Amino acid sequence: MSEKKQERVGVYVCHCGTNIAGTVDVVGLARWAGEKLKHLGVVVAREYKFMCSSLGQELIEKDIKELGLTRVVVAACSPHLHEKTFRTAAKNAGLNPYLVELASIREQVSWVHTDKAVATEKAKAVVAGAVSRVIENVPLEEIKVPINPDTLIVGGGIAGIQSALEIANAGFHVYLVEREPSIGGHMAQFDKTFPTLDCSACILTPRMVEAGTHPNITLMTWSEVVNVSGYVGSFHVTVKKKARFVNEELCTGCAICQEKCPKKVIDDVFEAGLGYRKAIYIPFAQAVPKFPVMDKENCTYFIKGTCKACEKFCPTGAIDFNQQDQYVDLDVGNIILATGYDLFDARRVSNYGYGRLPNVFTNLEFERLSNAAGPTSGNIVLRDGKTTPKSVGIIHCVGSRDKNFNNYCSVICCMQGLKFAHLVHERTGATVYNFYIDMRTAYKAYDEFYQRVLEEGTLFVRGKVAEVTDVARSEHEKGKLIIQVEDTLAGKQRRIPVDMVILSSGLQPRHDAKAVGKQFGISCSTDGWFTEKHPKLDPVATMTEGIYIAGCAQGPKDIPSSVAQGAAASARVLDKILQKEVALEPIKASVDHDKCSGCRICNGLCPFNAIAFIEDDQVSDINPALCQGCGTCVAACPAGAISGTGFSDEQIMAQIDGLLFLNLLPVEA
Amino acid sequence: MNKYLLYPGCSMESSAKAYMQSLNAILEPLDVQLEEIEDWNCCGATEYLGINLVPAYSLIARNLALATKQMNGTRTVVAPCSACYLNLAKADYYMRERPALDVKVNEALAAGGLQYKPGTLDVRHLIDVLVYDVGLDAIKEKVSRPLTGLKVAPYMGCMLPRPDYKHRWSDHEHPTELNDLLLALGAEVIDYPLTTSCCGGHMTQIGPETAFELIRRLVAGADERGAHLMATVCPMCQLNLDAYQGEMNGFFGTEYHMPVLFFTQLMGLAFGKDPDELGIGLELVSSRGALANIGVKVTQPESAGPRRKKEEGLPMPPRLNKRQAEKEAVR
Amino acid sequence: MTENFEPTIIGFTCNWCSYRAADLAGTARMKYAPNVRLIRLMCSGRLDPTFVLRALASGADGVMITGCHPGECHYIEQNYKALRRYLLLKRVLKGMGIEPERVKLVWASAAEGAKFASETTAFVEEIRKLGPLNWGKPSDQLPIISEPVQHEEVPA
Amino acid sequence: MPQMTDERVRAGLSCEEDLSLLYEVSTKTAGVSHLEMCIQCGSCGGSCPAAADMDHTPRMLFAMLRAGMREDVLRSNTPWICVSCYHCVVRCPQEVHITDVMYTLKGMAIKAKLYQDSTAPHFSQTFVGMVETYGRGFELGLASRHYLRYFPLRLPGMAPMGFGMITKGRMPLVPHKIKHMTQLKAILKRAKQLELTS
Repeated sequence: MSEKKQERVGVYVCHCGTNIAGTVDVVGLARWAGEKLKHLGVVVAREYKFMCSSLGQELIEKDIKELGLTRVVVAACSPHLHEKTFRTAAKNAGLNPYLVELASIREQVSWVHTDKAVATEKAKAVVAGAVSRVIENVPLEEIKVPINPDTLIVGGGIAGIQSALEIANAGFHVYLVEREPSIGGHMAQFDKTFPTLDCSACILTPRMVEAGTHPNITLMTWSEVVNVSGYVGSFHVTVKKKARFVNEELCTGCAICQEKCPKKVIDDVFEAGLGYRKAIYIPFAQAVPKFPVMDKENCTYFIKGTCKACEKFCPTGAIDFNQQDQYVDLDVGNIILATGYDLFDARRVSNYGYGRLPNVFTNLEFERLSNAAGPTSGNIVLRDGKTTPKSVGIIHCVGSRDKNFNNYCSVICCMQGLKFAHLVHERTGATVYNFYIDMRTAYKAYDEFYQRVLEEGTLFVRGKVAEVTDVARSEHEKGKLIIQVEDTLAGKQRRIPVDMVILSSGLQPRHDAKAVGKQFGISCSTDGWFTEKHPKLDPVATMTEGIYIAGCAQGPKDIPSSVAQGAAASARVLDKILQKEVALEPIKASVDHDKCSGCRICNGLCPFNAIAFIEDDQVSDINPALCQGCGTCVAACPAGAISGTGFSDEQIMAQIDGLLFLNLLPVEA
Repeated sequence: MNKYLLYPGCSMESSAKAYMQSLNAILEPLDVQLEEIEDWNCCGATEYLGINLVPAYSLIARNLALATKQMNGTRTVVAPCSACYLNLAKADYYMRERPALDVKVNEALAAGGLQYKPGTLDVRHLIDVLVYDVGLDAIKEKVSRPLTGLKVAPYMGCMLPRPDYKHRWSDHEHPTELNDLLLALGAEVIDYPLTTSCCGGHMTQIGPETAFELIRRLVAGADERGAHLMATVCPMCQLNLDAYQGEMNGFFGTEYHMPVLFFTQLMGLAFGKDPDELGIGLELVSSRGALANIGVKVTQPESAGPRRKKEEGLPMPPRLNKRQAEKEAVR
Repeated sequence: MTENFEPTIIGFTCNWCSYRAADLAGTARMKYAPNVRLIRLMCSGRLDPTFVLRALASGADGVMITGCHPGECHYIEQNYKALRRYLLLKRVLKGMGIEPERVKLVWASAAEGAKFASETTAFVEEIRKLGPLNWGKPSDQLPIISEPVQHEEVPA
Repeated sequence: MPQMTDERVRAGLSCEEDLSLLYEVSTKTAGVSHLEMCIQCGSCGGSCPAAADMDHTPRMLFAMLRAGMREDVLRSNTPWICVSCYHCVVRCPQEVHITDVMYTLKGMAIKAKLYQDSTAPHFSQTFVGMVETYGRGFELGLASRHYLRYFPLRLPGMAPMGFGMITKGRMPLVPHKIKHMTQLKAILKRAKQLELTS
């Protein structure tokens, strides 16, 4: 232990009303610390009703000034609650805030134990641990890095568009990168939006146009981010602009090429596989930008070497078969990921027959089916393309809330099911059944919509559908799809014949979400959604400074929430931009070059690529701005050359000794 | 040469001896060697489990324990009976999932001087090894008398594709293994959505009315879809559908005549074997009429392909093979 | 004698998951055995095996290492490194003649206060059964992991 | 042991009274039953090919287990109607080992002498009897004993079938006995003394 340092430590025990004092003998604890921990340098130990109150803080500040404390230990609640409070107090009193330690004797002692004697003993150990640790603390300064005012937004769905507009309108530049030929995302495919049933396109397209024409927004569609380096304030990003084979300078978006193209292809992106497009195509009428793209795999010219119909008919000569992919380098200060979701593949639930039974549709297929701009111009018909269904069954939770597939609730399906029910009623007058496990309509005006659909006469069956089959057991089942389900409220198995089945396929993370996360240095939950910094208090930030998430990339959510998150993420970015520079927690690792043997073991360990090997000196070095302070390299360095501020070996070893200090003491009666 | 340990199961020597005969007949051409487990005992079917847990699993485990003694060159036990296959696989699986069970069962085995470490053996069903080890191509090669024109309803039954602890099958509800095999034999496989519906299991013995209805669904389904006969992979299924079909007809006043053969018998026929050698004729619902179709040159049969791929109308997504999907799955 | 033996256990927690799980157990007033004293690390990946040895050497009877579930690490994948070191550490301990069971790895997300509490109580009981730590002589046979590891397998 | 109950116990939290039956059934089931995870979605009752003949759907049975309605559960014919087709098992979103729970309930019902007048228990026991005497199944013995006792009227209807089976040699008249019957007996004797606990 290190008395030699002659630190002057103050220990402050909080009663937290009776929260702590109820189970821990706080007075005794303070007295004990004052006497038994003298040798560690404790010069004063006090207890007080509420340390976090202004009076409590003043008490500490006063001691720092008058008793010349060089270290402070506050035995109170979890550091996650009040560490900042007491650090600020120390700062005000002129003591470096990182020389303050919190000993959690509420969450870890008084609230989880009952026996007062035992609890007090444990509290002593915890305090002793904190005291011996704080002595090893060193003064730290926050690290400041400048912020590049430009922002990269990945994903041009409604969340990404919203983020882009917020930042652009605030007067800062945005690069909006979208994988598909047009922005708009899933929302552009929908017909109506719940609960107000206003037309999706009507509310979305104005935003798309605004984003497409905004002076502060550089739109990069048919593009993907291929490389990311740097750190908050100064990221370097490489974007691949895939060849469109259309010269955007010359193209007017007249769509003649699309019209003349002889090659018809099933469109399984925008039309959800329910309709067709050409080999050169504009995904949909209101696409932004309006330029078409050529689908190389299906283009007759690229396959056979002849055709070029598009080129012949293009009035401006914009078709360019020799166009190559371009790589564009961008420098940005912040990044927002709004990469959205993939739809669960309903074929995996084989007992629902999607892919086997023609008249089983997915929710996205139905969106296109009911969309006036869709393949059937809004006519709700069976797979044969003409027959109107007389009865329709809507099945909820397909691939959601199911350990065999996705364990979580996809959030939107209940409301979507209600919306579908309404549309089917309105357009076909068919009988509609909704099969649900639980109706989840918790949001403004959502349950009212449920009521409305009930009024319209939709039939609700509480039960997870067991199977959809075309095997009739009786005459009235012949030629129908039979939905077999236990009506759990009636307690009976029912077989309900319908003409059409709609599966509410769940939302799931993008197939490449993990790879994207790794590329941007953020993590995914076990389900595969991007992990937010704090599930409640910091839902759009990530563990990586300068990288934010919005929309379904963070988890299933509806349009209002996606828009709100898009805006929220922008607010966080703007806050960073306006600060012009950012302060980073000084919990970092650093390499002592003299000790470093250049073994490079640490190089591969860092998930943030913060460790680089300096060939000239044959040593490894850590970029403090990239380092997130996890300390893995510190633990791994065989030469002990890497040390981590805030959590150094010395501090932790000292804390271990402190925690076990009691065991070394002679047992008292 | 593929070598396996064989757990025949009781019915293979009695009600399903046609299965055994036909199996023996196709081993040689397929270059498969089966070594019967010495002195194996009954797996308890679905009955023992319902009486007393530990004895039930000890009964099963004795066979596994015995098998481990013969593991020269192979650790795979093949069971031609779905119920046996499931029981053996289940014991192995649960003894691992539930250490408490492992301990108790081994304690019991010890009384007989035996022991079994879960995971030692790989329990698989006959059709599994034929399709995935021997392979459809190898089988195709051996076909000398394609079953052209024979309309077969592929019936997999319950206990084969479910619960499927080891994810061996292409699907739980609509597996393709039997279809593919029958197609390889040149048969015309009808679309048979009931392929994994239940045959009634032991209900034929204890709750006939329940069983008859299940049998009716299966037979009617095959009949309506124009099948000449049903192909099965399980003695219990065969027994229920074949032996009780008459009684079922009596019960409902129907007149179905749906022969039920083991897939091995059809393989034998395709390999040019003599029907008697394959135990054909042992079935109670005669397959004579159905088999008359074989060899008879019929005009190009109208495709039994599922009605999904319509030219006009709206396009459909392609079918999905879970086994493939799982391999390619990112997560 | 194990009746009145109260083991002392050092627990290493990750700042983002298990420490918050401990906080949650607190705010939910879940009761668990008082024998564990926690040390907060930024990440289970920070855990230097020597910390564990130091703890055992200075009087701890057991050490509990806790971190985010695999795939949920806030530093992306560092908890896997913790897992590897944990496995290695168990072999070393065995070699040193210490029961490897004295060290336990527990995944606990910030939401799993109940799990944290129950795992803690359970571990204390396991250590109580083992009795106080007395440093035996190194076992002569090659150190190996005695029991199969139940955790998610380590990615290559 | 079911995870949640398990944790409650370990964490020293109160374990509600009405969980005890659920807990008992869980413990007596071969694998990890996940019974406590049931969300009452009904995919089991919907899947069951024999649901029509059951007095309670499996789902309802599980609700009754939670409610601690021991008698009603063990009197239910549901476990005896179960055909072990495992449709419910693969479709259950909570991975409840439904079929195995049914086996457990059969066993409990027999012990508690609460099962209904179903012939199933007798069939099972006759079957088990055969196996314990010969080590192999003996269909003729089984069939004759069982039918004579329960379905004498069925015999005429079955005569052709029985006749066919026998003449075609598919129903041997003498049972096949395994060599080491003593060994099997010893194993089963020991096994019967072992109950599955915790």
